Amino acid sequence: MSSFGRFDCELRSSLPATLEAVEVFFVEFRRRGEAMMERADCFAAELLVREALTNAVVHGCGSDPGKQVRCRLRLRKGRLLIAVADDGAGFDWRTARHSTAATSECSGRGMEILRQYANRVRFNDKGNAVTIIKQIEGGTRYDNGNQGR
Amino acid sequence: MSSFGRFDCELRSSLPATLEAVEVFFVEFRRRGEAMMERADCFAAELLVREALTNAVVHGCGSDPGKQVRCRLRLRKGRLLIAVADDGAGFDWRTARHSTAATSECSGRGMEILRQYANRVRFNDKGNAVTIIKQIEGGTRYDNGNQGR
Amino acid sequence: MTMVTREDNRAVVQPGGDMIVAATIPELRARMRDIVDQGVRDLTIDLAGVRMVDSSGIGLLIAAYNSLRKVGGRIALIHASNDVLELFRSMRMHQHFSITGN
Amino acid sequence: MTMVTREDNRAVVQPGGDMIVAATIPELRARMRDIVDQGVRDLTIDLAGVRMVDSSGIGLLIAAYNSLRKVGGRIALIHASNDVLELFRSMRMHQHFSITGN
Ligand SMILES: Nc1ncnc2c1ncn2[C@@H]1O[C@H](COP(=O)(O)OP(=O)(O)O)[C@@H](O)[C@H]1O
Ligand SMILES: Nc1ncnc2c1ncn2[C@@H]1O[C@H](COP(=O)(O)OP(=O)(O)O)[C@@H](O)[C@H]1O
Repeated sequence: MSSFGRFDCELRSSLPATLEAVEVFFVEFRRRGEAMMERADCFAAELLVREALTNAVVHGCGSDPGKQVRCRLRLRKGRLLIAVADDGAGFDWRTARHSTAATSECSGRGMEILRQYANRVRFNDKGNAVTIIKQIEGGTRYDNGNQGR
Repeated sequence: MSSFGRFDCELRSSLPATLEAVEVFFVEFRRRGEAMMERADCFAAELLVREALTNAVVHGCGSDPGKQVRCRLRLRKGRLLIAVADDGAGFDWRTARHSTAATSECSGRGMEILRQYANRVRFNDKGNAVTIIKQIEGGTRYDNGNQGR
Repeated sequence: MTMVTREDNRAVVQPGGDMIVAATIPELRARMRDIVDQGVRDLTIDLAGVRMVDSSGIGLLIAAYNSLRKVGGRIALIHASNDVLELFRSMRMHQHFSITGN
Repeated sequence: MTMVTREDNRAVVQPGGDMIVAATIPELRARMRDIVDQGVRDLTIDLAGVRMVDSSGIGLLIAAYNSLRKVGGRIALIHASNDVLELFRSMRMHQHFSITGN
């Protein structure tokens, strides 16, 4: 397998704070993501973006369609950066981020999923902006493999 | 149709100066291009990249597998930039670029295709690097259209 | 649309769509509640068509487990994809569920 | 592999692969040359499976046209995709060929 080069990309999006808008976003996310990443990475990437976006929409904006959630995704040098921000009050992530839900709790698993699937998770001081880093297998190089003519 | 944001991407590639490598390149080009552009734009974009790469490989490098051709593609704000360079002697593009092959000539149509399909074509002084600009329909914004749930 | 196949106090649920996520759980939650209210005690959730589950989806499955446990019932997840299986495993869901892949 | 269907001095050629471009034309050129050498005078090129044609591909079609014209033959292109039709039109190929879309 030889590599011919590098592929970087960046998506900047601002979407209404509704779960419906999140799903519209993911229709495009998947179409683009599948052309950019290996299948296993697509699942992990989508899951991370989902947890961050859902928290911003639900907790940050109270699902108010008049509010906006900002999302930036960048794939560069084998690293996916996910940055999600809302204009809400934030929260005490210093306490929450080490929480692990009891197995019979019905909520509170978003933070743990971020921790499990990401290589790094950082919040701004206020807690209304999160930056997630995920190492990606097939993200930057494309290999000719056996697809050649 | 509402737009949620902007999608930019950049591909940097260096490939051996053979027509086979060009085809390997296009397998990936198409996979990514189809996720990034409308179908009609994909054809025009591929055609422009083909003409530039084929000239660099054949005329710039004499199809010598020991030589390399460099290619950079950038999609940003509805514009596709295609930059292709080789280490060959270049040519007198000032004369060649306005040429139109007689309809019964068997070669010499690459320049005309660039002129027909691109919005702008520029060469470096020597003539071994070309930069092509193409406006793209569906390049930067993604619309939710009727794909939503 | 979520599909339910019932036989006595057993039911198999096939969630509609290909995701069990925040946006899609209200419908699924209502259906599962009905089923338990109607006396189902042995619930199988067929994940064959499910590509994605998020933390809200996991929460819903746990909620279903909790309400069935209260009435002496049980729940099983079948046909989970590899990605979903790995997620469930990393979230320790096998402590409560019988989970099988496809 | 390029497919050729022959009947008397007529032949229909279906290029192998989905492109007529620099990398793929040597094989197609050889086949078309053989056909003309074998006496075919009425050549139809079926572009149904062809997604892409570049300037080298156009050059090959023109070369085939030229050699057929010398011996009093003719050539027609059928089933061109919209993208390929537009390319042929912008390159003024309809001055020589009968070209139809699909
Ligand atoms: N963007 C945010 N704005 C405000 N609060 C947040 C935000 N993100 C997370 N939180 C808080 O962190 C808590 C834990 O989040 P999480 O682990 O995702 O579980 P869940 O969303 O199921 O409650 C949430 O209940 C919420 O209080
Ligand atoms: N990268 C390059 N290096 C050297 N010469 C080039 C390069 N690109 C184009 N040329 C010259 O310009 C001429 C016209 O190119 P083009 O219109 O593509 O027709 P063709 O490739 O069929 O000859 C070529 O024959 C070649 O002499």
